[in-house]
Amino acid sequence: MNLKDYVQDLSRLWPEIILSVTALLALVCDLLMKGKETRVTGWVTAIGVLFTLGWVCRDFGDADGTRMFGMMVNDRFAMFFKLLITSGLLVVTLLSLFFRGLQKDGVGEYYSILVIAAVGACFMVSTDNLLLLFLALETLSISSYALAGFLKRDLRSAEASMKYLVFGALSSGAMVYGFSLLYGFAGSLELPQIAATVRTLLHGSGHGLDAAGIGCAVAVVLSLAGFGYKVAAFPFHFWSPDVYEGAPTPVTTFLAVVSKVASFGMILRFFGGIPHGAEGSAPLATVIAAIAVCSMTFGNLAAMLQENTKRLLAYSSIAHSGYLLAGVAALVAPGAAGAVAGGDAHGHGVAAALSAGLSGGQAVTFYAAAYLLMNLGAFAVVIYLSNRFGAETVSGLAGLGWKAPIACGTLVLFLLSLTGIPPTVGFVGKWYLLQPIWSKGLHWLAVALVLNSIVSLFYYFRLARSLFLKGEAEALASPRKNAFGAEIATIAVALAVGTVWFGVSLSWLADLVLSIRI
Amino acid sequence: MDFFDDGTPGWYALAILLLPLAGFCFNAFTYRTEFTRKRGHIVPLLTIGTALFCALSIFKHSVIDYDADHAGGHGTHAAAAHGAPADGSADEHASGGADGEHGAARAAGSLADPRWRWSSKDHGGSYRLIDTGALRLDAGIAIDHLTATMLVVVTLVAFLVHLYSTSYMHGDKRYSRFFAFLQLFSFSMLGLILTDNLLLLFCFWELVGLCSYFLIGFWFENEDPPKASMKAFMTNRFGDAGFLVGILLVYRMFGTTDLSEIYSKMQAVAEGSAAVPSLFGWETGTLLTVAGLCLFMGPMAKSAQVPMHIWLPDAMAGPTPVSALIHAATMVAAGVYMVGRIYFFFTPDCLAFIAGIGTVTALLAATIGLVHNNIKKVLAYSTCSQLGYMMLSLGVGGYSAGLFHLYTHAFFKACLFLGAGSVIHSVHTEDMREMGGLKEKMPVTYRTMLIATLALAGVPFFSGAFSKEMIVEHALVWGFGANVAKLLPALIAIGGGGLTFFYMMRLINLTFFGQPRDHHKFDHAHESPPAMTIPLLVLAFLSLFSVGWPIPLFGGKKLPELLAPPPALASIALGHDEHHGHAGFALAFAVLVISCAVLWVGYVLYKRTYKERRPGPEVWVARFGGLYTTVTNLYYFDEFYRATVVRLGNATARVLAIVDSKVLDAAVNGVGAVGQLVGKAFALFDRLVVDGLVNLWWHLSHAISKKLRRIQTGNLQDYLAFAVGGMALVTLLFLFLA
Amino acid sequence: MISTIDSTHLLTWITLSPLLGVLAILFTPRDKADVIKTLAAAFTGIPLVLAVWMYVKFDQSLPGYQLFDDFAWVEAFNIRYTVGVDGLSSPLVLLTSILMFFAVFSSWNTEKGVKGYFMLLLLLEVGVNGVFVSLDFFLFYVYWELMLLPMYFLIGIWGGPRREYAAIKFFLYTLAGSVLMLVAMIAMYLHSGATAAERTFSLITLAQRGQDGLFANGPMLFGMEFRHWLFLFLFIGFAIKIPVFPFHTWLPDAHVEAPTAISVVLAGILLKLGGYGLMRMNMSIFPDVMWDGSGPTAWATGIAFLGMVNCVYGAFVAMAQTDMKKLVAYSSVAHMGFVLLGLAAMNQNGIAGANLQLFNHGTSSAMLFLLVGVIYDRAHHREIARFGGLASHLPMYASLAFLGIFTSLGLPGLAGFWGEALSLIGAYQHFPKIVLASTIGLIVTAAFFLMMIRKVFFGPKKEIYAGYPDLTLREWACLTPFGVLCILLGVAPFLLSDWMKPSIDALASLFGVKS
Amino acid sequence: MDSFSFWFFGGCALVGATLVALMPRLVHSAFSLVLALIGVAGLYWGLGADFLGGVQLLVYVGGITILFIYGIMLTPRDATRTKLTALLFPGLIAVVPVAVMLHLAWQGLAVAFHAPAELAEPQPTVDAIGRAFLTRDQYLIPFELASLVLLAALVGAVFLARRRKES
Amino acid sequence: MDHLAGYVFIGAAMFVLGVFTMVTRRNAIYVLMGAELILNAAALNFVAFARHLGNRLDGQMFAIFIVILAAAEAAVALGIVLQIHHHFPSIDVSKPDRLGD
Repeated sequence: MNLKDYVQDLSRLWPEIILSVTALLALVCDLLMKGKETRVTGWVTAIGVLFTLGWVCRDFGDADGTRMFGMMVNDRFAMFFKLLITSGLLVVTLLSLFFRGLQKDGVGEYYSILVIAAVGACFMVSTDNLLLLFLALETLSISSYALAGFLKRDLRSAEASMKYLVFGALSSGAMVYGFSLLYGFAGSLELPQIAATVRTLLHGSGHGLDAAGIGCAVAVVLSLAGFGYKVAAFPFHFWSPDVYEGAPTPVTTFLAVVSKVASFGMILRFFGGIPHGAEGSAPLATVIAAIAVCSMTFGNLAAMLQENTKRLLAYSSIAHSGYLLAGVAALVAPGAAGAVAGGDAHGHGVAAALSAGLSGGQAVTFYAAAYLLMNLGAFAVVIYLSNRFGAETVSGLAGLGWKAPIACGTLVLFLLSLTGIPPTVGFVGKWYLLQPIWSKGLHWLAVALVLNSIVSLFYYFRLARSLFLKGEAEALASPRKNAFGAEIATIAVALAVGTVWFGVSLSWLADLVLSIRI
Repeated sequence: MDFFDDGTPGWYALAILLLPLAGFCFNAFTYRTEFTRKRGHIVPLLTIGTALFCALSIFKHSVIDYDADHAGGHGTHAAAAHGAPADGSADEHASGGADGEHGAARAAGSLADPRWRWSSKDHGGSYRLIDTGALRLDAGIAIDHLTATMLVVVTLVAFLVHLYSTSYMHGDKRYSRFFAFLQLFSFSMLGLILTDNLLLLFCFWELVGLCSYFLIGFWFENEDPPKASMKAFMTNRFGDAGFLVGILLVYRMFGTTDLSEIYSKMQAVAEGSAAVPSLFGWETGTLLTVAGLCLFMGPMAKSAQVPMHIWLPDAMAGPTPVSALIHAATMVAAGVYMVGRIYFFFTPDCLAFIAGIGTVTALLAATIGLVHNNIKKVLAYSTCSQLGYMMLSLGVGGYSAGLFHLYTHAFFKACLFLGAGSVIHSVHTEDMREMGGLKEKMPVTYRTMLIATLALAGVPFFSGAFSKEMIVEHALVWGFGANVAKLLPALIAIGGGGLTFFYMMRLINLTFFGQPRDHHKFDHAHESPPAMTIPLLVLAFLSLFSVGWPIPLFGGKKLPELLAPPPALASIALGHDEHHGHAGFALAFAVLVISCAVLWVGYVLYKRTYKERRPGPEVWVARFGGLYTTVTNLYYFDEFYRATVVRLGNATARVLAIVDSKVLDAAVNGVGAVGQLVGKAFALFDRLVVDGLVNLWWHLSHAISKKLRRIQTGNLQDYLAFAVGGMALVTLLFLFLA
Repeated sequence: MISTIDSTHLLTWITLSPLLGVLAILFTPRDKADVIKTLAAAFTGIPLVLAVWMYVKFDQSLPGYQLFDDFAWVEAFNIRYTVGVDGLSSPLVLLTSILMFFAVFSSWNTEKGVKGYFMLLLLLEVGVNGVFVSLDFFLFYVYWELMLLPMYFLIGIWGGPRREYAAIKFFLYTLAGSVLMLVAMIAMYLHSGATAAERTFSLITLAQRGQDGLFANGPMLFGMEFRHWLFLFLFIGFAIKIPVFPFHTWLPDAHVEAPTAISVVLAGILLKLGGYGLMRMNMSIFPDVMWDGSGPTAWATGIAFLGMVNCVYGAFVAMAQTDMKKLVAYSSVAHMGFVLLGLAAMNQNGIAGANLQLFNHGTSSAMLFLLVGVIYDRAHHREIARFGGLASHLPMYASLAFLGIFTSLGLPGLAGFWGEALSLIGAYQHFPKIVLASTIGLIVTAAFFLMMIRKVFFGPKKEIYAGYPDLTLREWACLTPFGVLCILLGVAPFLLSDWMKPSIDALASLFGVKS
Repeated sequence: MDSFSFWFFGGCALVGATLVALMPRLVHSAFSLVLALIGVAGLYWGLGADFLGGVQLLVYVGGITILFIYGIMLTPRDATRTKLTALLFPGLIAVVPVAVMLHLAWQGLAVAFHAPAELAEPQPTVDAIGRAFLTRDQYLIPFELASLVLLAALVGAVFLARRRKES
Repeated sequence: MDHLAGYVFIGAAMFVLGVFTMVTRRNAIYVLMGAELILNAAALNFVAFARHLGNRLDGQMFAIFIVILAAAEAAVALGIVLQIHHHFPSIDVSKPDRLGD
């Protein structure tokens, strides 16, 4: 037993450690405050998270792909996702601070569970072992069940948490059963080995799948049930609208953004080993693409008539899972990354000398970042509007754009970004996604994706329409006092600046993402 | 550049063109000033007067002086004109006199245009409008005898009409605007004459149409003028569309729209050294004919040839000076002018068509003229009829005859219109049934109109007689030896003379002779002021001794002889160049006799009907009731359009019922109604189908959305079941792929 | 490839200076409406002045692009900020700058949400000018999409009664087109080189490689050639903007509901983007899709046919309209048909005609919409049937209206004629039958415009319109420049065509035309 | 492991699980669950997972089941009765596809599972597991993370179950 | 391979029965018990595979963590069920349907 190794590994684990300590501090702090000054706990948490964030940034460059503790990888990918998770967590923490519903009791519990969930998320994206992956995922899930039910006075919150729990129990049960099968197939819990097995068995070249392939496919499907549940992909999304609507809005934000982004990190970890050179799994890609298309179509269509803003964003996030899964499909599809469509068959020696273009994994990574920014922003404004005006339905927003032009203006920007229109980060994300999708020859998927973004425009801009196009007369009564309007608006503006900044000045972001190997 | 050198027509031509434009601009931009409002005529009179002077100078320079110097130089030189040396004097220019219709060119054995021609481009005088690389559009001025003569006619009539209008339009609230439009019209018309490019000709062609539009609709507060103006513009637009297609064809064949280039290209085709690129797999002959017919669509509308003549009578809703200038003397004659300008281009088939159209127009319009009671409309139909004569003449090969008739007609018809204007100005009605007996009260008007009438009817020694007889001669030469049908134009041309005499005498009779039928109006009648009578006198004088015929005033030549036809390149190209016999003296004499006889018949008929009233007109009407109705209803042309297009069942019955109330509006309404109908149908299509599909997609996605939401039941165990089912489906997909 | 960088960064200034205006207005208090308006005028004036300067600086004798500005944007994907203009784009930049400047003046009476209005207007100008100057597809696309949002709000907030519908319809249609363009862009990028380093978004390089047949050897996708898919996607993107039947139904709604200045911008500039895009992308990059070496392909014929349909269909539908603005809107559909016809002709005449039509329609339709706005301000309705005799009440107004209308219906001597005539002449070379059918459109166009004149301006006076003041000074100031342009470009079309000629020759040379 | 214990414990597990699913009364089901869990624990032993078997008994039978019984006490008696027939149809719809899936999986495993030729006798695992939990490159991190999960679960459960302070 | 098929069959049967329970039984406690069955099925699989892969420890460890997580989940679940019981005076999982379209 080498102490030096311990110390070295531990030193790479500082973000998680700090977060865990923050979780405990939050509990302690709440106890010390005796339930009085509840916001102190929030600030303590926020400072802890900020500290973590700083640490992640500090260590970002040091990530060299070494393994630590036998089942974790310290690579840029993990670091990038930790960055996303912690920054998302920071915003969620701040939003929780300013959220009207979470001002009374259980604040210490709330923050500590929230942070523990984030710890789970951090582990989730940095492990390459099935066991730790499952454990981290359950950490996130179980914490989230509790978080969803945190508004004890609100029966919708209770309902949300129950639905989340039961659905989660089934899905993660199925997933872990699938894991057990994969263990059987691969004889290992190491993700690279599992991926290699899946690649071999699901190769599907020419003569279809053999019995082993089909068995493996079932295992993958069962695992996909768990992943799909986590990212709310069709047909495992059913919990999400209800939970998003019922849970406290900051928790919804956490679920929709942090949890989902982390889950995609996990999915990339899981499937990232499947492509190998120009190899991959065509059937798996098709299945994931089908799930992706169903998700985006379903999400977008179902969102069209939603009245409740949170519900609308829930469906929107289902659709976005679809987009991201499309990138995953491109990741696992066979064909060299960045290859020209059908280039092998034709002149120009296209196939011969291929430098690595953008891979599906990088695209998803980037889109996750974009998604984080714009969705956090959207939820921030939703919280703002609900805090200040009590508006939670689309029609309830009527005319508010004129009362709160800055916040609502940023909301429009986020919606623009969600639709994928430049000059926002959402557009860049779409553009990143489409590259590998097209270059892997999934042309129909690319078209489906862009057509879906048209449909999405309709409901996104129902919000914008309600805010700005409806008359001022319909606006609600005067805004509430003490609604933390300025604070939340500041957050929203900051996120908006980020949304535009990364939408325009994409050079270093592009370099950053390209430096991530997945 | 020697364009502006002394001794060339360049300066003058430019002045002619730009002065009226300047006048227009002046009037338009100083619209609000007191001066323009009250004395809006001064600048226009000055400009048009100067233009007249310039036109006369050009005429003198290029026609009289030139031909005097080159009296003997028939057909000896030719294309040298285009390579004129820098001093630009006309001396170097060659002239082909006309000794017969195609004689000169053939005698020279060359296909080059033997006629004198001055082109500004040879002197660096061109204005590059646009150059796309494939199409270079240089606006230049080309003057030949045809142009020079036409310039004089147009500026002269325009000047007189300007002068006349100072009195006629006096007190109108848009007095200055009237002159502005007159100026704009003069500019456009002169540009049309001067330009050397087919596309630019088309531009000016449309511009004169625009001016006509505004001038017809000058009194737009009233009900009729707006409708009439629109009808005029739309009818012309139809013709112009054809014209434009013709230009497209020409451009496609020759790659240019410059008239002299087209000429030389045609020349190459005629010589067999070049071929016309084929289209739709047509042969050259067909192609040329089709192109010619398309081009002729323009003149057909502009010169009010059947069946596109319907707009001209309606156009009388405009002020009378306008009718005189635009709808009698100049613009409507532009069609004839244009046919003359590109005469070399027309194939024999095409010319036959032109002759046919001209013939029909000449006859139909004359018969309508017989029965109409509105003084201006009678004149309008008469104009139609005479334009028919001109077309007929051009069609049968009577190039110089047709154009000569254009000039003579311009003067006497302008005189008639101005006279009619004078009458209307005096009695404030256009209905001849309310006139009568004005002879004493308006002596100048009466006498000048009588002279013009005689000229129009072609009574010997009046100008019309000369031109008409030439037409008849050509028609006879054309018809002889061919089948009987080809003689029809000649017969109708002869017979038409009688009709003309009859209806014109009827007009004079109803207006000036007999007892006043409306005493109130009669009492107020008075002779017009000098500003109106002087133009009448001038024009009457010109009708009397129409431009000096038959005296060889112009460099030893008579006027028609100046208008030598170009070689019929199209015919030559197609090998159709049959040489028509010359109209010898015997023929000319025979024609004279026959014409006089016909006139006599016409006069006798008139006398029996109106003077001696045995039988009176009522009896004629009774005897030929059906015919009369047909004619009074203008041969149902308007109704035909309406009936065919709106498909209103039994046309005749229907028409008889509506006839009086809505005659004016019929055609436009008809064509318009179809347009509207189609428009509405398309709009409906737009809304229901195109938009509908979009909306359908919309509703569909909404419906799907609604259905999709159903699965979000809110029941947890449903969700669980769905998720399990989803897993099964995904597995199924895998199996399917396997 | 890019030889000389313009050291003054002129095009960048033209494009981005309104953005400074946006910022300036952003920090102006909401209640200082006059200051805001003045700022807007100033910051649309700057690009105008600069655009005039660009006109002076532009060497009209050279083909190809000039006044480059170029630096790396995203090196990983070879995305560059490259701007430059040639004879096709620079006139449109000038047009945009002119129209935007006057759009500010014509919306001087705006009272609702002044701040937002002018900010969006300025933002719109950035987008439009950006599209015209971009020489990098990515940049092009960014600017292309940048126009959507301002337009959506400008129609949606300041528009007429059905503004919400019109706004979202506009947005959806345009987005539908542009996402297909996005797919095409990515496909082209990926196909443009074997390695990441070779791939490019540069329109110059793409055009070069496209002309060398790069896209001809793509794979078959769903039974159609790769390049055909790309062509189709791009075409649909631009067709929606033009708009081409059957993608045109957003146009009447958007035009009718938009406030006057926005209709002006819509008709005057936004429609031009489609035609411009067709030249810049479809024709330059995929000449072999339209031209098979000896004659037009079925694609070109199809485009010409659509052009004909636009002409005829648009005109007929316009004829059935009872609302003045809608009539003018549909007339735009008809007019843009000539652009398609001209482009499908692929020869010097046709392309020149299309380009002239683009510019001239910009001025004439802008004028017509301004005119409709003028009367709407007074009468508060636009029903053709309810007007009458306006020529007596408002003689000045009527005169300018006649000028606009006759320009629009293509009267020779006015600007509108040259575009139509040259398009037809050009198209006649390849598609005589289609051109024949299009002439119906010419006639019907005249018919509906004259009908409008007759019903609105002619006829007896109506008392209700008696008290209406004639044009105000501001309206004069807005209308006169366009009137002058209509006449000037009618009698001197070479001002434009010479400017464009080298570029047009270069484009036409791709289709077997030797210059 | 001998066949008897496999069949015995396997039978316990199967019967227990079946009864859990089908018993109309909640209490009966809960005790059936205990039976099933004990069966599984027995199977673990048979598979050489002695420590795991103990954990199974302790945590499940001792802990979780108690929790459930506590939950059962919350519910009114009559609400716990369910007609079995009502469950069958929807149940079968859900179960049959899953069963087919698992069948397919098994068929695949039968091909792809690579067992060593000779299975060694299982060794006691307590010591190994203990070490593994605390070894850096083995299960240290999951072990630590598990503590966090439990903490979160504890805190969450307490918070949710706790009576509200003020009413 | 020594009963592996048997273990896997038992596991599969428990999984199916667990799913059956979760989908059909409306009482929350039943549903949770179904979840436990599923987890046990997976754990059993792991242990069986571990054994037949050659007495591997990793499968067993996985099973141990499954048990741990099952316990944690059950604790939170009970808390939530109490909440549900409080708000909807029953623990029927189909009762709470306020949320949904």
